[in-house]
Amino acid sequence: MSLQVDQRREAYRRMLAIRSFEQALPKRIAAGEIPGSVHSSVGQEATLVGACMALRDDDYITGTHRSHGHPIAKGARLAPLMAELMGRATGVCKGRGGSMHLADRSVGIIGESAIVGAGIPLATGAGLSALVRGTGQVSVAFFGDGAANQGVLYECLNMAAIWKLPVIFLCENNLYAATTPASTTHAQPDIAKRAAGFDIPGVIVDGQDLDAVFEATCVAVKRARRGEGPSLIEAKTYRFDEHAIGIFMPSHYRTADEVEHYRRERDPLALYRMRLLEAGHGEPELAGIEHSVAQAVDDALAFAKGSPHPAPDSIFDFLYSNPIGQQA
Amino acid sequence: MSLQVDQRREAYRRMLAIRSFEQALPKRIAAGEIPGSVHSSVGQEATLVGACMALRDDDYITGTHRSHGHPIAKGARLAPLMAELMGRATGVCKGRGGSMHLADRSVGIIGESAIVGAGIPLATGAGLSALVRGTGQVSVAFFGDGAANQGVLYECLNMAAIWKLPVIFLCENNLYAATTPASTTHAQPDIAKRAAGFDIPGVIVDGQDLDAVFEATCVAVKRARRGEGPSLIEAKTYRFDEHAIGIFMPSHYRTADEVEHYRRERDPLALYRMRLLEAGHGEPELAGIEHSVAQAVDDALAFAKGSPHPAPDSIFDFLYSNPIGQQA
Amino acid sequence: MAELTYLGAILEAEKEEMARDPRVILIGEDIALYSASGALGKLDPKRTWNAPISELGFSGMAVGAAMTGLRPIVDLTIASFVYLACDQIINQAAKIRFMTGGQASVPVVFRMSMWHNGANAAQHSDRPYPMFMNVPGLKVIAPATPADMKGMLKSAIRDDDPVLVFEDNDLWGKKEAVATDPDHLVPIGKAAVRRAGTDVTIVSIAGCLPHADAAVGQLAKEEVSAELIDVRSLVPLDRATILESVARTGRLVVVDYAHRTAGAAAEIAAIVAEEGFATLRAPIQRVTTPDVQIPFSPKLERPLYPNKDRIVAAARRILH
Amino acid sequence: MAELTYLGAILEAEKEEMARDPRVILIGEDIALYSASGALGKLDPKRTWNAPISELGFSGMAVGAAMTGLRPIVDLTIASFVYLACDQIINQAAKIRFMTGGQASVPVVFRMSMWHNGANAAQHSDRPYPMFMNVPGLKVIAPATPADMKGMLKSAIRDDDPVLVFEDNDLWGKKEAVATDPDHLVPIGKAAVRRAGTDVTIVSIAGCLPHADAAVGQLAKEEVSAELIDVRSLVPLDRATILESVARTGRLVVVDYAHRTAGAAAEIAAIVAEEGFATLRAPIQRVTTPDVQIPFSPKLERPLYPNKDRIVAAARRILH
Ligand SMILES: Cc1ncc(C[n+]2csc(CCOP(=O)(O)OP(=O)(O)O)c2C)c(N)n1
Ligand SMILES: Cc1ncc(C[n+]2csc(CCOP(=O)(O)OP(=O)(O)O)c2C)c(N)n1
Ligand SMILES: [Mg+2]
Ligand SMILES: [Mg+2]
Repeated sequence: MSLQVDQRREAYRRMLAIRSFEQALPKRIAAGEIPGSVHSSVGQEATLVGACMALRDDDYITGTHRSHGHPIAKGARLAPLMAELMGRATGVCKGRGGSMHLADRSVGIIGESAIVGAGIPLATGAGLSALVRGTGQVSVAFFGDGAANQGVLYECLNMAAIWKLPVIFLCENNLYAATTPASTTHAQPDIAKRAAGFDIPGVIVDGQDLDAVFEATCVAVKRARRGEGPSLIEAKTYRFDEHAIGIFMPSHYRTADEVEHYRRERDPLALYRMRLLEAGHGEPELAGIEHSVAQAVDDALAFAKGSPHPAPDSIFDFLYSNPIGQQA
Repeated sequence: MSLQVDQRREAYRRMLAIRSFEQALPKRIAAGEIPGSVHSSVGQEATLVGACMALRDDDYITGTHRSHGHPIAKGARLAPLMAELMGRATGVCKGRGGSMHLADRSVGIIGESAIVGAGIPLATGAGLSALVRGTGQVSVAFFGDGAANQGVLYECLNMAAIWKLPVIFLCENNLYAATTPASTTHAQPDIAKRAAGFDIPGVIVDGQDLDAVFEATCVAVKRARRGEGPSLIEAKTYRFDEHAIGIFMPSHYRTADEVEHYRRERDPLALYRMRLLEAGHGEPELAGIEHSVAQAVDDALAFAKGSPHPAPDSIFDFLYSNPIGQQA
Repeated sequence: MAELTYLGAILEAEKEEMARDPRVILIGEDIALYSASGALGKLDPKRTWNAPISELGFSGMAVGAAMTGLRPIVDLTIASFVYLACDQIINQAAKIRFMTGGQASVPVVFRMSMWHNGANAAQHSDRPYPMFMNVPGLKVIAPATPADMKGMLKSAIRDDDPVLVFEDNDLWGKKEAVATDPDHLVPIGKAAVRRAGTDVTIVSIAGCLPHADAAVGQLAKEEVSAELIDVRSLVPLDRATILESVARTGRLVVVDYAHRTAGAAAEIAAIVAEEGFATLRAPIQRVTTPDVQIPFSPKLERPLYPNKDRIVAAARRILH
Repeated sequence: MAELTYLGAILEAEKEEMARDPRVILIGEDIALYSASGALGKLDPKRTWNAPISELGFSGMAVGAAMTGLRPIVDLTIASFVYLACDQIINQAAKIRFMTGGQASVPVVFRMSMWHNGANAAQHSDRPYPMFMNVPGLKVIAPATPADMKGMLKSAIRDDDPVLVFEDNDLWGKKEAVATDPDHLVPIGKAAVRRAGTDVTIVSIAGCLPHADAAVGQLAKEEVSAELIDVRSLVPLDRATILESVARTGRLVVVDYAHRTAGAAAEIAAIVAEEGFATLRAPIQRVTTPDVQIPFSPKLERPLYPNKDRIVAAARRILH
């Protein structure tokens, strides 16, 4: 499987949208427009978009605290995401969720969980649900290398395997969990190797290579839709920014050289741009995409800033399906 | 490694003690002397004793709800165990623990947990403790095939591996978890294969063969004491009795033929007795052991029945290291 | 109407709701057992999932399935195992609707039974509903009769929010006539006044009902008219019924099998001390299980729980 | 004495106890960070265990280590992650001493911080101490000043029972003079009377202290003499100090950041409604966070918590 011409454009657009969206944030945080801190997916765009390009619009995904990249990769509109980051009533989660929880249900996201690992069973359950309802949908659980040490992953690998659920376990192995190198917390470096114990295919792909991630995901999706069960894909990737932005974060745990190397040699956007040029997409075409993405981010910022804050007396909204008479 | 002459006698004595202890219980339950229900280890004696014969007296173990076999295999006195089953003040847990919790600290047992899988981290932590204190002790976590599906096992395999903890993960795979066949809840039949993902040796042994279990455990213990880290041993064994005795338990989930086959062909006691005879232990010697074990069980029953119940006003004893002023 | 036990009511509720709504599925350990026994009738294998021992995993899966069109019932069997699933219940099920600004519903039911006087010791004898009462977003019920169990469990299955159902295994054998109309529901959030009275209000939680009822009978012999309220639902809690009763009687005894500190009885006492103080004529009495783990020895265990005598004694203390 | 922040007090307590007792070890995620920063001085690598993200596993390991000669401090970082470890804390740490008839001690400390007003949303903003108060066998503390934090954390580390330490990140920057004597302890189980008063008793829990203190100041301007009690320890709870105070003032306001239902404030209200009723002259007031999940939007979040104005208003309601 490889991407068609217009899919390639869309993939580039989504990767760029993630990058541009993320890069617009630090200034807004500094300006006090975005409260709290954010976790950026810069450096990991090819993994997110490569996987999502292999999905149908109605397929499900769950993400993580690093929650901006997944919805954009799945095709979400930027404005409600940005409004959410600014805590506005027009935000995708009505200002209740914020940076760690940009779950956009309209594109199939059923959770961006800030509890590390906790999105995995949600995605597995969505797979079970698709199977029971016979819809042919698949479900992808995105999770980090750190999350791979949560026991719940193994419980879910096992259940997905015995019940042949249409689930793809997609590990964004960016080599670090906050300040902790995976090399110090993983008995062996390849998370994909942990799949064999549950009789699940476990494959490793270059997470900086959009096509590689796309192809591996296509194989897994096909398998899942055929009723043959789950797969685990480990994408080796890298986070270019600090673990979080907007809160003090030490950086001693990795070398400046290492970061520099990835930024220079392994930038998924630069790599894909080169590939597109080689494939005959001309500079003007790419510049067009770049321009329209920049515009979309600007529009999103303007929409967000122009949106109202949620009303304090709406606080109990969405807690229950019907108000149960809570007291303020 | 193989057992010395007097170790062989001791191994036979302990296996027989488990068997005889367990077999004395149904009558006592029917007579109302033992409250609640019990989980018998009959059929699994070689796994328990084979593993424990490879341990030092001061090595640690944790067990399960099927909690009578572990302390006896580790060398515990029978009387306080039986008194505990009868809820007496002289019981090993002062009548507080009962059948699912026969943890005898005097032989190194730091927990018989009735929460399936929960003993695993306790044993892993005891291994960490031994490492920190530099005592050369090892720690064995006994757990069932059912428990092998609890995520905490994988968290502990990983931590034991990265920190090279002196821990042995010993799975008593008796093919069923209560009424559920492992074949329906395990993605592939060998739990030992799940170890590779954590770079830990995973070996399968015949759990009905005391020598096989002993030898595999010796290898793991040596590795652990040398500072080379954990091992996972899967002993394929079988439970001869129902999941629990003293409470209604359906038996539809396995065939009478299968049970009969194991009882007749794969009885660890019969197999070991034969092996002892072949090795030159004479009938009189074995009969002597058999007689003394029968006597020990009778003594334990008499001790238990003759012991007082705990006083109701002692209820707050042992809750905290010092009373904190609870109210009745 | 048909005679049903409390346990039979659970099965009947599940069977009816599964027949009514193809989105209802069942997941839990060893449940092949009761579906195999025919208790639920003939079922599509895709509707009952006999799970590995992976409470956190399958509880979370039920939440994910609930968000995507199913209405799962999770059978956690014994309440003491719920701690393994706490993260998915508290951080996910309870929070997702709110945190996503209403983008998702989580119509999931978690059932669990609480064991008493069976010599099961500390790891199989908990009554952990108080901790979930402190978690906004969850509903928590503890029906005490077969009719309520059937009607409220059915309401729970039809509810669009996560509902925790606490069952008292003391009551399993209890029998009564129960409505057979498959659309007969008992609403979540309404207490039941089991006996009307004027001198003292006795609020009973979950399986305490038979003891509280016996206590009311005993008090009647002593010419004391006790009003007996069975709360049935802990969240939402029917504050109005409790406050209205105390406004008439001026006296309150709360009876609960759970541990004392920060329990359901504490909440009810606090509500009345706050909103019903003007009408309160005597100290509130909590009759609960003391703050100690449940021992194996029946001689130690049995005296711990609320019973008729302790309830009567508490009422007497504030009547005279 | 030395000036220390609340956060500094935590590090100082750990550093002193680790120096004093070789059995004390530290385990948690990203802790290499603060040991690397030198905050704990030079440490044996066998004393700090930088853990994988495996909360259930390493919490249970700490319990196992505690039973076998160590005194682990588990840093769970943010309190909202404790649900993953609930099974080991509730079913093991709390029960093992009792269930084994005293054969084992479990000297383990679980530390966790509670976040407020940082726009962290529902999955990073819980204050789950109420649920653990309902579990016999645990001790639960929530110190509100640097001096108490240092002295009580040290007591917790030396305690032979499992202690849960709840830290309020609101207070991290708060500074005061703290005893430097490494053997200066603050006992667990004693409340502190922060201000003596005669008209109303204000009981403050955890990080509410600065707000309660400000409220007392405001009330003083209105000629109301409020007594301010900082409970510090939730289990054991210093009932005597609270009851004695209410016996003098006849009025009680309980202030707590945790959710309202079945919370710590409910327990304190219930105790007073039960044992202090005779001296109570007005309805008890709970000033708590309402039963709603914590939203991301600061505009929604900030008004939820108890503050000076809400405390003063509650006091006024029962004074006039
Ligand atoms: C259960 C839980 N434990 C700890 C944390 C704190 N925490 C937030 S992100 C993070 C690191 C996660 O690492 P990884 O899974 O590799 O994802 P990445 O941040 O690298 O994308 C940690 C420890 C948390 N949010 N949830
Ligand atoms: C966490 C938890 N879940 C469920 C149970 C109920 N239960 C008790 S024993 C058991 C089966 C355990 O199977 P396995 O681990 O294979 O041990 P075995 O009984 O075969 O020795 C189950 C499900 C429990 N005690 N704890
Ligand atoms: Mg990572
Ligand atoms: Mg088994």
